[in-house]
Amino acid sequence: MLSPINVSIESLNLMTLVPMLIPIVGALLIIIIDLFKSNQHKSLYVMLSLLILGIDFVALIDSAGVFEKNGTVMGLFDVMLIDGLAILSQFIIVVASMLFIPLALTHKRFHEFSYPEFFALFLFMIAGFQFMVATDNLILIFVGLETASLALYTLIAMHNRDKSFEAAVKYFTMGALAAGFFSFGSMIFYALTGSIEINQIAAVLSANSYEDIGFVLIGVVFLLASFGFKLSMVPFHTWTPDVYEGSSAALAGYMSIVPKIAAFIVVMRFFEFLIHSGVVWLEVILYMGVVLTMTMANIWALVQTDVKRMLAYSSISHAGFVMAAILIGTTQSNSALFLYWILFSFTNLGSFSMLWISRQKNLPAHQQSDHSYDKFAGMVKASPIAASIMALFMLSLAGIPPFALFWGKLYMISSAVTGGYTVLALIMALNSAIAGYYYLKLIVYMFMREPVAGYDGRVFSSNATLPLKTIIGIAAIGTIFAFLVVNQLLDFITVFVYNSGY
Amino acid sequence: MELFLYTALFSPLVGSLFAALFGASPKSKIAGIVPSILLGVSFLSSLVLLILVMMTGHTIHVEMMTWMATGDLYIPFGFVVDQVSVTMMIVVTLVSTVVHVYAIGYMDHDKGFNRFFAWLSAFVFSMMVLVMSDNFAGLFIGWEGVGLCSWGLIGFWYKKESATWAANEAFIMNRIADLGMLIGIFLIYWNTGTLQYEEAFAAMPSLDTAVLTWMGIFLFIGAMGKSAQFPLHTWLADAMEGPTPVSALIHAATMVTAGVYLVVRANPLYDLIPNVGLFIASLGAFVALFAASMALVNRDMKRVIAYSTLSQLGYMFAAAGLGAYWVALFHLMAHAFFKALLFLGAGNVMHAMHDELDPFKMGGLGKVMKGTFIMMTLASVALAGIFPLAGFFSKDLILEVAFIEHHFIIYAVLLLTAGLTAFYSFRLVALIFHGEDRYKHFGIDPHEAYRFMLVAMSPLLLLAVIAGAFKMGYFNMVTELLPATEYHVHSATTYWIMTIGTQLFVIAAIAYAYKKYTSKDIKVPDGTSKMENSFGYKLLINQYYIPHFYENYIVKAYRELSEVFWTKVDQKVVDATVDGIANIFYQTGEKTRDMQSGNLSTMLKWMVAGMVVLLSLAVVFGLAARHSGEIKTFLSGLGV
Amino acid sequence: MLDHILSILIFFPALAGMLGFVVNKDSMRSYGIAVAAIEFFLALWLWFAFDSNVSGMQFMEQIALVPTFGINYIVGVDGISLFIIILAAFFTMIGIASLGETKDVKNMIITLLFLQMTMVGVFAALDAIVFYIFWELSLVPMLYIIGAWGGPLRIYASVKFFLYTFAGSLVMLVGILFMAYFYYQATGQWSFSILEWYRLILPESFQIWLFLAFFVGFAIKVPMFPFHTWLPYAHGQAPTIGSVILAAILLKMGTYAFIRFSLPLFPDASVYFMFPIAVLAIIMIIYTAMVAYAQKDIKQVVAYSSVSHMGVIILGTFALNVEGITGSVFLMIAHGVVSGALFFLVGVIYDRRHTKLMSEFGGLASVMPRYATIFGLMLMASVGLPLTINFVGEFLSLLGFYKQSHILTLLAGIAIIVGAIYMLAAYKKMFFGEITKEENRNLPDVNRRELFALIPLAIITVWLGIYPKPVLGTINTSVEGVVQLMHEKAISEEAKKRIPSLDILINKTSAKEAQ
Amino acid sequence: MFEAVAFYLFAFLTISMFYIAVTTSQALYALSALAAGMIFISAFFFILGADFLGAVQIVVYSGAVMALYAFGMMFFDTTRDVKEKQGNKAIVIGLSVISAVLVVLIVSAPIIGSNIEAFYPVTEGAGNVQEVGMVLFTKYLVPFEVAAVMLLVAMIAGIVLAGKKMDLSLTLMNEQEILEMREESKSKKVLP
Amino acid sequence: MEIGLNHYLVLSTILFAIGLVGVMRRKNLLMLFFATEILLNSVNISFAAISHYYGDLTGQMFAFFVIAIAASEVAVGLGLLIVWHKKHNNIDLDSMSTMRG
Repeated sequence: MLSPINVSIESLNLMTLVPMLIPIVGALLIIIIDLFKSNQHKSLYVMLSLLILGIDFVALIDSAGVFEKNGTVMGLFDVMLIDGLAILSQFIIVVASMLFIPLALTHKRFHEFSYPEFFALFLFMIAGFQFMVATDNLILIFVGLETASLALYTLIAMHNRDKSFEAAVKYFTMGALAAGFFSFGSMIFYALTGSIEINQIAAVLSANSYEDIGFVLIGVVFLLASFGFKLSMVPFHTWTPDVYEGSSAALAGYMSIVPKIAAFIVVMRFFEFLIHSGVVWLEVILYMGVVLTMTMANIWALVQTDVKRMLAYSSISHAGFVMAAILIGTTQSNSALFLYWILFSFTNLGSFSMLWISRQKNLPAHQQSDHSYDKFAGMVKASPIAASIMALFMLSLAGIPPFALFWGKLYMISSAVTGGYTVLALIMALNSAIAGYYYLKLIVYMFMREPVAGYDGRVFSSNATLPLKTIIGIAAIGTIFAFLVVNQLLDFITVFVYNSGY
Repeated sequence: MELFLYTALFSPLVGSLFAALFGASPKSKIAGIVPSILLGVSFLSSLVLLILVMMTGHTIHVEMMTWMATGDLYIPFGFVVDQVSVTMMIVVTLVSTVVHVYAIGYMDHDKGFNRFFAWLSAFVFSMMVLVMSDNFAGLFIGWEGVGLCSWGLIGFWYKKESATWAANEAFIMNRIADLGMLIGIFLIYWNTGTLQYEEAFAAMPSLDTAVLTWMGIFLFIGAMGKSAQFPLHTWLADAMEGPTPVSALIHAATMVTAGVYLVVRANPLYDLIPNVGLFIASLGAFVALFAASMALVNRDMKRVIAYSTLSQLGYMFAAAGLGAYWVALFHLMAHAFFKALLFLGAGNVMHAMHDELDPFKMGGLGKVMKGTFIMMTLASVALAGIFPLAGFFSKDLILEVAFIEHHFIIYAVLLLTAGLTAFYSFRLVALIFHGEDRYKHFGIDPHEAYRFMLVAMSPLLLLAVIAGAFKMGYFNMVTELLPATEYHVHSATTYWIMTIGTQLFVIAAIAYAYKKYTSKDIKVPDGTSKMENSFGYKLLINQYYIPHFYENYIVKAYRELSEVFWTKVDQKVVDATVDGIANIFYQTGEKTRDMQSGNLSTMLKWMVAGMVVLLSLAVVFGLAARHSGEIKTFLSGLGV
Repeated sequence: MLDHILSILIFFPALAGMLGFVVNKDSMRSYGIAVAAIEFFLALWLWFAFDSNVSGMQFMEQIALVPTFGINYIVGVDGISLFIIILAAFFTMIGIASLGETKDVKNMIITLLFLQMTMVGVFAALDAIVFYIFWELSLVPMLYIIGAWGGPLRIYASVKFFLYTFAGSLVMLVGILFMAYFYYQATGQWSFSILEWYRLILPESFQIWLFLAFFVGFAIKVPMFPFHTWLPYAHGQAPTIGSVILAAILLKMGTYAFIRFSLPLFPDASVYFMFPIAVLAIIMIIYTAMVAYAQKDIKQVVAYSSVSHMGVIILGTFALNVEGITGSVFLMIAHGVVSGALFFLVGVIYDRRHTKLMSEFGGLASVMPRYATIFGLMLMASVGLPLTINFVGEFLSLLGFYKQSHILTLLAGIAIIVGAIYMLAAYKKMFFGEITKEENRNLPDVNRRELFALIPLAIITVWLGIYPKPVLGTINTSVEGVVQLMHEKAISEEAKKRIPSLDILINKTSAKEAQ
Repeated sequence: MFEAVAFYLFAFLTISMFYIAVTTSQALYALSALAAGMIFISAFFFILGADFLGAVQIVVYSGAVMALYAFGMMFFDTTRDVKEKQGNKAIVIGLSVISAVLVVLIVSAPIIGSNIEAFYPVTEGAGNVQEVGMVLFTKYLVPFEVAAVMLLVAMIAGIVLAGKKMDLSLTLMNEQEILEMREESKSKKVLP
Repeated sequence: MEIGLNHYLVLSTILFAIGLVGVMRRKNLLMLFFATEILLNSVNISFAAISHYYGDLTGQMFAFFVIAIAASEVAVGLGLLIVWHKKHNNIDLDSMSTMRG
């Protein structure tokens, strides 16, 4: 017979759950508010979300303090795993979300922001991502991932126009396939090791010294395919440009950052031990995947005619670039991943926000898509400051020093060099050069071309309000003055990554 | 004494700058007069220095300032006045003073009067730097400086296509030779560690002969360009496009002799490498004959004189090459006087004939231009080497040298050339001044030049006549520095036979020239006569087809090759490769973007396909890993 | 203030540029000139305060930037960089002052001031990353200048310029990171400080790879054959001021970097690659000179001539002895002055006729005598006539390399011939002959504003040609330090032999002085 | 023996059902085949002793999921054939080949590691539901709660997406139209 | 003839492959969702079987959560389906290709 179990509250470490609970509670709060009084202005929800995220942030600082003191903490029957990676990635998730949410306060009305549910789903999604990164249990990862993804599909569709439905459907369907892959992969590992916790899988596999390497690889393939989808690695990337194009620019920018960092954490947790135990095959495959993702995405970005689509491909390429960190698998490279992603967040959010503030509702005749290059022709004449800021983001994305992303690239390439991947370092460098072309193309349009006929200069900030401008300002300042904080960031990240054992 | 040195050196510069001040303004006499006076000052200072050097035997050596100093290299602006350089200084300043004064008249009607004097004085300054420098680098400054001024002066009438073409030709040809010179300088520096004449020459005897030979060859290549030796000679004849005073000063008296000066200056080097010396002498003899032959038929008065110059330079090199440096220098000096005179006379004729250069269109000018006639005749006599004029003392001496050194072929060539020289000189004189007044057919009314121009020419006339008298004094002075070999034919009989024989030969040539070209039948050749159609004539009038060869096979080839390099190599290969690489990326993008068809079904297929590819790779690897043992045995069974 | 003079020199123009946004459009030109003049006088002050007997770095400043990763803001100046900094300040000043009628003059001047920051920064930086930052950053203003004010193909030209250089320097970045990694392995510390790196002796095989990585970045910037094709486009399309600064300063970054990085860090590799590079340099010299001869556009002639001259600089650098390196550093300055002036001159005629085709001109000497004179002077300097600034550099470079190879120097010496050919041909086409085009008959001669730029350049050209000592001496002191360092660091026998030891040399000079 | 018979029977049934589900061109057939396949799968759960799971499978799929699907099918005309343009068959065939390879591999080699210890062993004597409850509310408490959140999210998403409010898109309307619409809806509210 | 784990795994793989085939060849959105359901369900069989043979409950847990996930996916998927159908009156995949390149 089963005997009752006694569990002491202390051993549960309920504190580990706090950062995830906050957004959930916040989301419920928003729904409840709507229940009592509907049709409230979106600014209320924006500010509420911001506050909730702020509290979440504080909670994270608290966990960070705990981590610095006690190291990794497990909680709730060892399902929760609060280590450096979890904390760092949650910081990125929360901060990026805080930067994103004010973008809802546009000058024009867009459909999704009229729903309080939008904000509730948004907070649920954040919670989902937080769960995903703060565990090494495949079940929780799966459930967290799905929570976040389902919310995200809905957020995309709520933009409510043909393209966004198309995007949501595409994303959803491929996501479902990826979920299938994930479960199949997990099944194989479960079959091999009898466990679905990453550290135990690692322990069991190394205990029998990978005798069933063939099966391990099959499992890896499925997981790789599923996370390749999340991280938009070639050839699992095909959803990215379409989904980015279909969703609002703000959400696209958000998507290029937060879901990916969550996926990166899982991939890091899972593949790191495999790489380190000398699974050559995985190394080769990852190598190819990284190179292919970087290069092909760059090449496709070259031929785009729409800036948002270009940025979509560019973010695929950046993801490939960062994926190299997993392949290299040193403390330095893993730190570089975080550094890169933090700096990338600022820059990319900034550039997508720039697109967002220039969003029109109706396209003039000469314009093919929302953000076609033509639209930006001669922008410097109409609004020089906006053009300069946009150019700044582009330069940063291209890796021109001393702007933010340069430091990420620097540290990343350095980690490749240090890790013995010199050829990879060269490929990364050359890819940055290819990427230079399409970023430059926008600069060329903005600064060197004459505006097209029927041109209205006001369009570039037609959607701007003070909050949006503030966000862009923050992003711009972050991009320019990144070099002042790189050192602190690096110290902070390295300590966290190192102490988590990566 | 340094004061005189600096005065001699810098007066021309001051004159040049003064004239340059008026460069862009309309003609003003003062721009001609001041530089002339300053040159006079320079001449007087040189004279003082000459006397000083002659009297005391001291040389003056000053170091004005550092030019370049780095690493081991130390190059000052240093100047030396010794026996050799002072001779050159006298020649240069004297001839240039005369030419300046003459040019005031000659260039009277020219718009570029001021500019002309600026260039001309600048030339003199460069030449002074060239001869006075105490090191090779300084020599090179002057060397290039005279090249520049020569360019500016040949192309003085820049609206004339032929003039600018000739200027560029001269400059570029000289540059080819300058490269040799530069390499020579590098060789000297890296082997002796210095570029100062004294120190470098002192170090040379201890060097390897091969190295010295290379030095000698490269320096001589430099000399060949400036002195227009074969095969770099074509520019000199073309340089006659410049104003006649320029031809007199630069292309007869001074600049072209710089090569000879270099060889003379580098005598310690050439003494060590007699083989190179012999080569120089042979080339000199060859050029003497070669140039003289071209002068025989040429129908351009100035070109004839230019070829004559070339020929005489050949003589000088022959002498210098045989070690008779002082003889070469002496001939250089004498030649400077009579050749400048000849040119200036030709200038007068040109003026009179309104820039007509074909002597066949002149004739009988002696009646109208008595002064010029006398001067040119005397200069020609001197050039032909008739006793007792200057040419006799210098040129016959060279013949003797060749004879005494037992280089009889050289001697024979030079002797033949002497006859040819006499012939073509007097062909010219005869055609210009004697015979029918053919110019009348062309409606030209010749007149004598300004009197002061004739007066200005008179010092040259005087020197052309009496320069031989200075031979012993000169010898005594200059042999302080140069090897003092006296050249005496061993037996008096031989000497007399030689001398008188030569004289007779020359006089016969003159007589023949007179006979042939004073006849009343002389017509302006129209390309129909038998002689004109003979192979020899054509060969000579076309300068052995050498310019033709250069134009068609070098210049044209260079131009076409350049064009090919640009349009084919640079644009179609190098640049196209770069753009091609960029295009590969772009085209790959264009081609493969269809992968993103936008169709969800295709996207899903891509995903599955990607997974399947990975899976098959994994299976292959997994099978290989599982059966690694068997695979190994299998492979070893195959003998791998 | 003197303690921070380099930082002031670097950031003052950028700050002023920032403030320049506020300045009224009409007063912008005066503002620009004032700022650039202040900068120039600061640069002169730097020279004045500079101790030319010290071969090491002076006015060093150090601020920690990313100490964890060994990145520090370190600046300093020695004899090698000093004059290029001054030149940069000088060219910016006269460039702004002589700016013709331009659209968006305000943007132009602000861009120029930013460009100046990057230029000074590159030459003052003593930390590889800081160097790299300025190096890359300098592309941006130049991109804008070419792309916004250039000719019909400006966008192609500017993008090509940017991407080509960018690609090259990214390879260099990998090299830099590798170098830092070596330092880390050797000392357990991250450092990007060049002076720290100098103390490192690398195995020869690594030197070779690293040398190649750096080489790609530098060679494209120089630009060396066969990486040079961006240059004619950039020059051909750039506005006058862009060409001037590109030719005078930006190209020098490459050659300067060779001396700052490649030589002292990888002495053995430098020796190893000496001949291949020399061959490239010779191809550059002769081939581009021939290409220049085939050009129909005067600006292209000057552009290709730049490449040709850069070949001589490279050759001098890889002479690996004091004479050659000093010569090449001097030639950098000389080439800056002369080609800068030539581009100015081309700009003068372009402003008047809006064409650069030589066939459109002819006989200009009689219409614009002053212009012809200055052009002639610069032409002669360009072909390397003695007593002009170029000669000193070319002479020393070739002299230096002669020590290493006779034949190659002989081939390289062809520069003085082919250089004369295309330059004289171009001059003849433009200035000589009869005036054939009616439009040319009444062209105004150079005006006061243009003279303001040209006269100082002409004066420098002659002055440093006659009396290079103040510059040459200072350069020499620092170069001796570099060569000595290289000799000491060299591992292979070959390298020890090729790179002279200066103990002997120094003794010799002092002996000479004693005499 | 019973197990073997049952296994093969249900294996055949599920495979054929699912095969029909993915190949038929009739939506209704597909739906029915899918539902049947789902039920048959639960049979395996029962065979394997996972009674609770089997029950859940039946409840969720045949109940909830199918109901939802049927609900969805009300929108569509299910009687007519669904036309599907098929592209390249080679890819499908290729995949089948690979699947075959996978099957062979898995059959040929036993996958289970020899030294696996159960982390959450089946307790002797306790019913499956009890065991499951024990594990689910201790170890998997957090995933369970998150799954609840996930269902909430799905619910909200379903409501929002299928809701009437999506009919008119604010994103596509300009300010003027939005205001007019607002006025209209207010007046409508008053009327009924 | 003992029925081992491998039998279940093979079955599961076959079903998964069927699901994949469905995913690839279905052009009707609704039918496509069926295929994704098949994918998830096929895995569940394996989980249950492994769980059974190991005597470990984790597999059942996983299967349990997979069912939950499948259910929520259906909800969201259906929502999207409805909204798309409302606007376009079809659920054909080929009509969803406005974004490409």
